[in-house]
Amino acid sequence: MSNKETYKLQIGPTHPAFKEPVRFEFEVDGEHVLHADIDMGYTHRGIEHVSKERNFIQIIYLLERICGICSTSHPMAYCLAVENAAEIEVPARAKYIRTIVGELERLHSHLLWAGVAAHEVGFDTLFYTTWDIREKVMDCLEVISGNRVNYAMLTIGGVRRDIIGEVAEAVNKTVEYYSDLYSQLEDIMLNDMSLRLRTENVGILTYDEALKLCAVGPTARASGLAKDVRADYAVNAYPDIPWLKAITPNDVGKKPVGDIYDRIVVRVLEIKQSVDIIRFCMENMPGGEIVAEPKAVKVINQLKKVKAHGIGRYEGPRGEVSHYDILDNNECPVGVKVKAPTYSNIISWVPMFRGAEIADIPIIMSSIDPCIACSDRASFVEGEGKKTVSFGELRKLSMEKMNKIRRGL
Amino acid sequence: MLSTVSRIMQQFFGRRSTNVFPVKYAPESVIDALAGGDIHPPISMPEGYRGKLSYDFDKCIGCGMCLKVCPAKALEDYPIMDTEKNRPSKRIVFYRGKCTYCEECVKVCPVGAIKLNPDFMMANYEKYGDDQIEGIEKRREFEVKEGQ
Amino acid sequence: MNELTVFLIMVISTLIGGIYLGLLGRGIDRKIAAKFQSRIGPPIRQGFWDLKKLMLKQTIVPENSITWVFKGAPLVALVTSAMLLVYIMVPYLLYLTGYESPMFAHMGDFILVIYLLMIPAIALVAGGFSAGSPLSTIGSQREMVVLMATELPLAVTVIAFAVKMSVLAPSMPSFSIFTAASNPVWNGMGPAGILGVILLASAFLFIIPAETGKIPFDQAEAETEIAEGLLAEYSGKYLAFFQLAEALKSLGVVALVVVLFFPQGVSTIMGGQMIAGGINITVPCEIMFFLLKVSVVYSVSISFIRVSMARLKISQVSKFFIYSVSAVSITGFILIMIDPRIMAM
Amino acid sequence: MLHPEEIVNKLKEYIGDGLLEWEVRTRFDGVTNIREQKHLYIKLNRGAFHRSVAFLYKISPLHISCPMASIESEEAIELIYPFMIYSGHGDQTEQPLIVSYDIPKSDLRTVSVTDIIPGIIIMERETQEMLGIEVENLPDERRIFTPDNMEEGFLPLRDKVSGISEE
Repeated sequence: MSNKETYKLQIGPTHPAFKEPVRFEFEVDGEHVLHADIDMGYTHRGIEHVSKERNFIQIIYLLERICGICSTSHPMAYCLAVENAAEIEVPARAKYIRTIVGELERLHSHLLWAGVAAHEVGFDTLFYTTWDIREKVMDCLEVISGNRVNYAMLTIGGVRRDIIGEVAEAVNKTVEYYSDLYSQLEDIMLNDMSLRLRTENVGILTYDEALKLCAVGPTARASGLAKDVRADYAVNAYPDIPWLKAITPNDVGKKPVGDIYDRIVVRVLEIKQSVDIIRFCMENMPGGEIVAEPKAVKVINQLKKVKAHGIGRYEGPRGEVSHYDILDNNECPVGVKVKAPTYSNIISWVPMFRGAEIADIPIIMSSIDPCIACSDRASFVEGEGKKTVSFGELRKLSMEKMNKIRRGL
Repeated sequence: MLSTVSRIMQQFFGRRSTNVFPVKYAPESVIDALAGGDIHPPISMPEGYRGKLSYDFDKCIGCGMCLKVCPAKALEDYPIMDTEKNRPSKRIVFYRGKCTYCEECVKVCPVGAIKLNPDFMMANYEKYGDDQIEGIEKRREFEVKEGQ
Repeated sequence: MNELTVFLIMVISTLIGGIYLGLLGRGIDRKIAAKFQSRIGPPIRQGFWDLKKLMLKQTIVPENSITWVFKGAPLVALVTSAMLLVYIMVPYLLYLTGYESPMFAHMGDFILVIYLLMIPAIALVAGGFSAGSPLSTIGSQREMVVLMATELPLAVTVIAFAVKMSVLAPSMPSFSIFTAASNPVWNGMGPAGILGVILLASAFLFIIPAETGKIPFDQAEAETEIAEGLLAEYSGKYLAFFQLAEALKSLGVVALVVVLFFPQGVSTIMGGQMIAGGINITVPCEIMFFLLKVSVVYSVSISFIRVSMARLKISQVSKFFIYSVSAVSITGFILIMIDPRIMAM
Repeated sequence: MLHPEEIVNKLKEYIGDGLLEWEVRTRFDGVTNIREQKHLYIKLNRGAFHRSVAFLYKISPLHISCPMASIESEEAIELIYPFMIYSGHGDQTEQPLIVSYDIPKSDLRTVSVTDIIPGIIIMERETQEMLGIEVENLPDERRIFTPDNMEEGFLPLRDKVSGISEE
């Protein structure tokens, strides 16, 4: 054929490979992808706007629900931002507990990602295995916080629960479990033939592209860009850890290519790093208070008197979570700006899809560990038909409905 | 490759990780069928598990602190007349369907009238059904008394 | 007994038993895979329930499909799969029961088996193309590629068998399954030849999942890539037909491997008739032993391979079959050919 | 590695009056090994923004950390770009560099910096659709988070325009 006929392949918003709604439009020639286009915004919930109507304590739990997996990262960044603006000093012990919870979350997120990625390439056994292994850290988090997914551990100026006694023992046991299991896990994830066949030299993001497109997290590190908020920017207990550094494929003596295999390498090594950090924190945890001001209402009143800007950054499991909060002598912030790691990485998808095959689409898509819900968070909802219903109207409607039901009681 | 196979074999001969849904919560028809067989007890919840919310109507002093901190606005101010002192007394109604289990109201309550139980089975067909609203029965009793 | 009566009894019992065992096999396969994956898995009867449910469900035919192809393809697939099973099983059953008749000597031609293996796949492809959805079109293209890639090793194996049979039993038709069943391929062979047969068998270890569309060769359906691909538009009873066809075909392919590579029955191994309490129980024993062999091959080549690998890309599949598997089977073929005992004859 | 004051001085030399205000704030973190983290807040003239970003990018590649925050007042919208400088080196070198400038409401326009930092495109598209600020030279002007059939002039993050009542 002299003139090549291409056709458009729509994938999404709902597709078995996608855990969340996002729409891709691919220009496809046979099995080869020529061009990719991304359309988002299917899960808008208006969190940034809603935040402006809540007080500082309420926002923590609202932000926790931006994403189920990063349910410590978002409140962490938010608390850091507010503490930065109001210049609240966090007690030393709280810093360590924050670090431990954050690292447990990273452990759980990376294992979850490994399972999802394995499922995308049709390796269901690995999916079940990693999720089975992940149960242990979920149980540990349940013991610490009382819930498997939404930990509600953080508050402005510290943490809400201490890690002592039985809880500390549970954490130590989890650390032991993972250090025992690590070598087997590493062997499976890095040396399995069929997995390597699917991931090597697929979805390449070069160093320059990662730098220019502001990629974050394991995606950037797999391209050799040593960008890790934990190592770059002082938060929590991370400055205390002398050996902490951003992990790149160089650490296993491999030249970074920026393909999916490198992203697996980075994540697998980070599992080990997380375990080591938790062990370090458990051994070196100082005593003392866990929160600067335990009374929530007092905190709200204290923050009412602040007029400042605050930036909070934290390395979530998927990359840099960054919040920018504007406080203006009010019970509620005037502005809350949220950036989830996926938001920075969306644009990195475009070069990754270059030259890919259709079979590579799901694994490339999941290789940045996307969290669409994190990125979509603006402010209105699509109503029935073509009418657009604003958040306020929608709420009014639902309030009416609720009142109607209540009257019927 | 070898480690994958060894892990798979380990799983084949090892104990399976999944569990049958605890029979305690299954519909009655299923319980009857399984009564003679293998009944799995529910997995125990750790201490401090944040589950179903319960509210002690009599302990509540109506300070309204919980209203201030609840992120989901799952609590509603429901003032009722205190007949003994003849003045409106604030009592709270909780919509369990809206609750996010953050435990903030428990921490903030000065008299310990709110608790989170380890009960996690809360699925329901009705969003605002009677059993989804905590504190409504007392409120009803009160209304009936008032009516008389 | 009349030859025709025997033949009809065998065909009908094969069909009924095949449908039952095929669906049961699906259930067992899922249970074993679940065990490998450390979970409970669906009940073994799930295959029957699925089929029943699908038969009761509404059947939707897409608006822009070519209706008669779309509706006809599942039926063609089902009928040819059933034929394949009958075509493999009847000669073997005849061999097991020891019923000899000149009429059946030519039964079960390898070449026809290859064609019959192809037709359900082609029906799937036709159904996928006719559905008029881009995802099923991609699925159909992939199925074609897998189909073509597996042809060469399959053909090589069959020719190797024919050559071997012509040497082992010059008086019998070389391409017949009956011949292959009555003269196990391992007989009359030196070490080189045995190695050759082992190579052919290991090539078949990968041909079975490719023929039945299981991971790592389920590109045509690839749930996470193209959303069940060529089955994407099928629903209700047509999907049920495809499922049944697939169950029958899996059983047929596995039975083919058993017949070709492990045809030895109980009586051959024990060296005589099996008699218990004065009743000759050879035939039931033979059938039980055959089912045992089938389930072993089934669980190794379908269940185990499917849980221990990731799905390959379509380009890798074609390379894998055209280079690696073909090379293995051709080496096997050459080894059989240069085996001194064959050379001598 | 330049000190925040040095960055400001260099920038002042380059753009002169374009630099309106600047401030360095320090925060500390860590327990046994206390690190100081300097945050540099710069307020620019709208016209000087593009040139300044190009100049800063030459010092070290900028990383855009968070989408543009905004403060709305009676006659202007202040856009805040939280950049990070010296990122990707490891060893606690990263410095926040928060650049802001006012856009008068009578003339809601700004210039895209995608030619310098390609990764900022999604954030600029979001700013355009959410705040109604027209971004010039944007390579891709389609909506990203809001649907294409959304009514004109509905700006979700601008309360006073969208008419979303504060309860």
